[in-house]
Amino acid sequence: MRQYDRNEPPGLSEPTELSEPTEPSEPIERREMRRTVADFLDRHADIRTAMTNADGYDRELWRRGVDELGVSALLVPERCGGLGMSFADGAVLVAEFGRRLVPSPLLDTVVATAVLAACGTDEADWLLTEIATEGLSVAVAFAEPEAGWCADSLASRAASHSAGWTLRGAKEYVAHGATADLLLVPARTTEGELRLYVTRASDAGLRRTSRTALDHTRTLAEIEFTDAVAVRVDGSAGGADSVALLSGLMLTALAVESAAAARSCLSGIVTYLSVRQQFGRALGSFQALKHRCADLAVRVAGAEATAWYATESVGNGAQAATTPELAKVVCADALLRVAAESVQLHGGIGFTFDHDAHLFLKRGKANQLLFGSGQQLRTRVAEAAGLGT
Amino acid sequence: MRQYDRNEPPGLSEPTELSEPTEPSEPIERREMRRTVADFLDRHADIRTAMTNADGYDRELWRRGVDELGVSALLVPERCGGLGMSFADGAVLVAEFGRRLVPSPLLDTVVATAVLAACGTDEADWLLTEIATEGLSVAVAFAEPEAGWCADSLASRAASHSAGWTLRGAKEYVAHGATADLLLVPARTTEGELRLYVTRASDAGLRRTSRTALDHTRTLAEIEFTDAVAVRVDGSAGGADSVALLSGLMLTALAVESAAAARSCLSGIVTYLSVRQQFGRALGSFQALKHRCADLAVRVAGAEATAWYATESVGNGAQAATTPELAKVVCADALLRVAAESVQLHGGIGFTFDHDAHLFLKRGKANQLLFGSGQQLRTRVAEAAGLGT
Amino acid sequence: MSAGLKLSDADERFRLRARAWLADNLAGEFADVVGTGGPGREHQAVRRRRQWERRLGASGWIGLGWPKRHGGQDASLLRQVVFHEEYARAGAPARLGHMSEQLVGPTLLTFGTAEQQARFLPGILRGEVLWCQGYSEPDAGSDLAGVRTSAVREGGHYVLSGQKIWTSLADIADWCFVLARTDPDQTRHRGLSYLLVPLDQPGIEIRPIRQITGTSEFNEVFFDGARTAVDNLVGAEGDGWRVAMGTLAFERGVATLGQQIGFERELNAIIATARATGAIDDPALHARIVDAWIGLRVMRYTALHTLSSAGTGPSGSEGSISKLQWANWHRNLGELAVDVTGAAGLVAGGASDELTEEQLLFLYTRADTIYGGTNEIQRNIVAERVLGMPR
Amino acid sequence: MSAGLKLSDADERFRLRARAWLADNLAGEFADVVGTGGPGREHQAVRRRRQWERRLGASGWIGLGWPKRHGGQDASLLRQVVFHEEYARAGAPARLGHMSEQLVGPTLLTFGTAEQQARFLPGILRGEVLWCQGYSEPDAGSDLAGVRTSAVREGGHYVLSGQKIWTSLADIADWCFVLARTDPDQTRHRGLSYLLVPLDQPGIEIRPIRQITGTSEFNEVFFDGARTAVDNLVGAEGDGWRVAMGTLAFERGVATLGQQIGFERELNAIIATARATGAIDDPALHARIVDAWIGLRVMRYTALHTLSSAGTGPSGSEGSISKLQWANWHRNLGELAVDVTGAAGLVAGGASDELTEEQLLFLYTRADTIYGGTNEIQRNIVAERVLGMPR
Repeated sequence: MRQYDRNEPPGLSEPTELSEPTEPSEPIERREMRRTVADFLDRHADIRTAMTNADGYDRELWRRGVDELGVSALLVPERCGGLGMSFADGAVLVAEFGRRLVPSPLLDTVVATAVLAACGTDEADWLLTEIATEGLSVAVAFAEPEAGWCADSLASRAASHSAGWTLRGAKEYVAHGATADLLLVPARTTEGELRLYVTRASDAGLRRTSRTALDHTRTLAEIEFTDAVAVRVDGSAGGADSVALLSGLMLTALAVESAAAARSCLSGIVTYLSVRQQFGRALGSFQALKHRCADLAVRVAGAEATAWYATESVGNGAQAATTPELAKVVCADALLRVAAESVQLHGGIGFTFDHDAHLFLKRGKANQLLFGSGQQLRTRVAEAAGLGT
Repeated sequence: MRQYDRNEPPGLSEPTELSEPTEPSEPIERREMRRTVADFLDRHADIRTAMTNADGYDRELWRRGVDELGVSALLVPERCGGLGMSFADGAVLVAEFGRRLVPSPLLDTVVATAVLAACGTDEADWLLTEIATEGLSVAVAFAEPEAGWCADSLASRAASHSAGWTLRGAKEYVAHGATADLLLVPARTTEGELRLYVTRASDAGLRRTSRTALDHTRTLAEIEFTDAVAVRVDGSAGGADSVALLSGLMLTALAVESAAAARSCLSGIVTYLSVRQQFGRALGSFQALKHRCADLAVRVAGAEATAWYATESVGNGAQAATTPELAKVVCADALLRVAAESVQLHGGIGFTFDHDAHLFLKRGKANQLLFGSGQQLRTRVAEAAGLGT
Repeated sequence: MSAGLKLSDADERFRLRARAWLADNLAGEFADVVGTGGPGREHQAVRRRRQWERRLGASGWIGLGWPKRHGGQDASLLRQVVFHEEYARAGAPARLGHMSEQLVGPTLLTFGTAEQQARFLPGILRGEVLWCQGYSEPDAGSDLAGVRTSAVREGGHYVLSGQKIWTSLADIADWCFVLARTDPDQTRHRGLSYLLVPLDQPGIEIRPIRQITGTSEFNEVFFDGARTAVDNLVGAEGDGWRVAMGTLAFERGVATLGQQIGFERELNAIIATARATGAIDDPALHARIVDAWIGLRVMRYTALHTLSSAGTGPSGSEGSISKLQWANWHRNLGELAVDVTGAAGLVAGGASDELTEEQLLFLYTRADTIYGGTNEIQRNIVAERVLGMPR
Repeated sequence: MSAGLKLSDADERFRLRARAWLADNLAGEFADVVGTGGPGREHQAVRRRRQWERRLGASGWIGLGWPKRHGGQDASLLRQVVFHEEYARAGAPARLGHMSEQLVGPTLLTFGTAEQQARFLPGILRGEVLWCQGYSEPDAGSDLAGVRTSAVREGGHYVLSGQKIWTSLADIADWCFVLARTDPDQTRHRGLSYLLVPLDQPGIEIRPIRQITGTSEFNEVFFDGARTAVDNLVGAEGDGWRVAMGTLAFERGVATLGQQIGFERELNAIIATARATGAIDDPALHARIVDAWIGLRVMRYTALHTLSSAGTGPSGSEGSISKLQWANWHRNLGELAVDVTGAAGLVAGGASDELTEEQLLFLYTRADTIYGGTNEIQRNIVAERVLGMPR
């Protein structure tokens, strides 16, 4: 029983050893996976090279990830030739990639395969098989110029033809949208029903424009659909549920990524302060800086727990419907706060492009804005909680 | 020229001597007055006794103040037998009383005499003469149960009779209202015009009920007027201006008082931390506490400057009309923040009734609420600044 | 708030049993104690709450997690949490036996001799004997190693001189566990001993400390020749620091999730007030209400996360993080409470002319960031022991 | 914002003269420099801004507050403020001669020999010679006393080796004032000297530092056998610390009120954007806008309050309070700026695909709390020197 543990007197013990951040609660297999992914990224991921090349990510790393980790097959059901793992397993990859800010279509692909697996249609299964075996990347094309990420206001149109479907409309802020192999697209039928579609990025009926993003580690694209050939992937039961699942998983994945990035950013601060000497002693021994780091630690612990809870409760109808919204807000805010302190506490060097501090800052600000602003999501949370005015 | 001054290197000089807080910019006569008042209060003011007696203040101190400092005559024009000083002079007394949280009808009396002096009517002059010569105290009865401090919504009625005026209505949160000699009351004529009236507290047509206040150092009363005999004091030119002046001066006085209290509360923290030893050294040498005090110092400096500016610009039409609102918000918020830190940094002792920390905390919260909440006043400021939504 | 705890069928039955027992017992004879006690109101219904402790003890609800061989129930961590949640949800009165059950009991289980265990544990389990904690001293503050109260051995007794402060419940407790200096030649955390001292004796004077709420939950305890038998030394002489620190570690535990149910009740009351006063339409106050609501969820997730890793994760460190988290949240809630009442917050409420619940919460929560280790101490611990920053 | 400065008729005439001169000169030949330079955009129009410096100098607007015998105008503090306000209001370009006029000039006036004053001041006053500051070093950070760059005397010269960093304008400046260690046996602030070093020589390499904005305003300066004549030592050898600290004290001065006019322009642009995007209807963003507006007023009142006490009050201390005040305000403004743009803040704007003004402000203002003494250093100064707290 934990409460019977012995405890060192406050202020007298030696500092505990710093260990790699882990989820102490997670099953051993998942912890093994986390370690494997971490090792893989430590060996192969080069963020600076990836973020400056024309693709905005490292195709070779993606290919290697497909081969060695099965990144595209991870959440694909076994019936489709995948590994059949859960979203919580996928979240481990999202966290490890996020911790290092690895530019990659991984997050969208994990979410998209989870959503496709939940669709259960032949069309979805057929695509999942291709994603798993060919190692395809998927981008989620959700936001629209007028609607933002508000599902109810999405206006892209899907028209039914004898051969299938075609899409018309404009999407923006699509992460790695200019390079992904497939696009997962919510759009409306002519009857106004919201449905999920997949198009091939190579289709002649769409035009992709890469935009310079504030966050260098996640390129964003605008996509115009002009009668792009598409497949409808959700079943007859109700596309709105699939779109809600897609939104919920994207928010949760962004929360997981943000919490992991916040943790590694905090570790970076602590390491720097422990090494850096000023006025004849380690900066980290100055109490004012310690206390600020302690406050950040409280914030990061809360963010990690919230991301964990959101992941664990995915698809659990008993949970508050807006847990993903809450988690994204809490975790993105925590990341921005930690990253801002990181720039500050690194001093001048934290203000240089060559230091990674600004990458966390930009990721933090971007994650605050992606999939709904803090105020928009807070409003949704408040309304669902009956806190409306 | 200041910018040519020599300066010690940061982090190497000896601490400068702590001096009494002063307004370095003020004229020598005013600084002399500040010192006189400070000496007077240091000798005679006993906050604990005053706040626990039935009157909620020390009548003897008031009487002494009338005799030795002329507290009631200060702002009364010389033509009425007063000292003819300015509101900025009165603010010196408000600040020194506020610095020590002396329970006293001083603030309302200073404001009321300033307003009466501006009225310029025979009735006002006649009252001012009595206030100056008899040493009367005045309470400002402004807020009403429905209207709060919103002048436009005030509903108390003044009816004209052959012999003068009578008042009907209810006022609340009247500082020292149960003990003041006179009451300054905004009320509406039957035509709906807002005017300023004075009633004698001894009038049979009013009932005063003292309420236990959160802030022990400023008792509050409810007052019911049922045909109380009153004198109209503002001229024919426009009572609304007088009421606006009354509101502006009350807000400014509360700002001055709050800033002064914040400064003395901060001094109290610094003194305590410099003396109190823990872990073998003065608490004040711990950097985390120093940095928090430094942040408070920035806040207090801003509050003092804002209170100073509001005082200097009283009645100056060129200034933003909502300077008093802005000043009250900034200064009351600063006081509450400093006082909250004072409780925290004093540790357990700061949580006891016998220590003064909580008196500042309660004064801070009360000053936030008096004459309009932060949100209400911010809205007024924003609208006046054209920042409306 | 019930979501999140994954209960087995057996655990769920335990929950229902606890719920039923509390409903039965709080509805009948003890209906009058519902909602009594707690922060700012510890002086309420003390005699009745002592009786309630006996009722709890008689039905085996005290020492749930203690080993069976010592009279406990060997209940799992999860079940202890469940009981705390149900206890809070039922509006049962604030426990007078908290320090007996959560602090001195576990200390005796860990450090006590068999004789001490046999002598003291049964009274705690029956809810009959109440304990209080004699650690803090006026000049030491958060620096426990600065203890000056002395205990001098004279024959079969220690004779105590000195002063303790912030001793809650000292005015009604039977015994006090005291950290005292038995070796005057040693300084700081060396030379201290952990002594069990009966309070009902000459040589002990207890004076209530009036707090900023106007009420008194804490006391000063003056020792002037007070005596306790040498048998009442826990651990070795001079080893009191280690024993006391063990006690402190017990303080923060499974009560967290139950505590949050009380927090939720407070927040709901504030929301109801905000609706009544119209404060909920004030954008700034509405934003603070939503933030408080979100913060409460984050605390809950943090507690569940910690719980899910119990037994495998590092211990103790979460305690400081959790303390900072809830203490700051609760303190902010106190400000929110009085702010939603608007100008009415200026004066005491109702006919009784006593401070309102909101004003009490505003004032009382100021203590949350001070007692049980100040925010400043907790931040030191988090920085040095969780983050491993240099001293 | 014009309220608050109480001007005599003569001062008011001075204001009108400045305003008219700026209007005339910025409308004609120099119309293209309006609004150039400044935080995040120091690389803009550098050649034209050098010419503008000469124009300023030729008309006597540089060294306004300097003594007449040194070529200045002996202008009062108030008039200097007025000029800064008018300069900002006119949208005149960010000064390249800031460090020349505000840092090295005053240092030479205070510590320089008559020969040094005669040699260097006229070039500064004419706006012809630009200076940069060589204080910070990679391993020293805010700890200036940790300077390692060495200056060894060889005959009539000092020979410098080492590296400076965060040297703004080094890429275009003519001279650098350098804090270097002339006595290798002394540590910390002893054994340092203040040297004037010409930048156009072998042995000096200047490398721009790319910042988080993607632009480069700061540089690294590498000294490898760079030389300067012994005549270019300011103050005594080994007395560099005192001279340098004097320079730092000059840095924060009358520019504050002028700076605030730039701040107001930024805030107004943000408010306009918020109206355009509808962000102003978002209660949280609206509250932040109002807070920013109020904060700007408080800064103005603080500056006026300081100004009103100039000559009688303590000097220097307000500098740190004012620095903390504006740096935090401006940093918060940067976050507000990008937040009011909404999701558009995710990508660069317009056809040029460059970062937007709002994004630049968000990123650049991160430096405000770091350069010119970090917030942490300023807090130390305020705590120890203003509040007198123990070390």
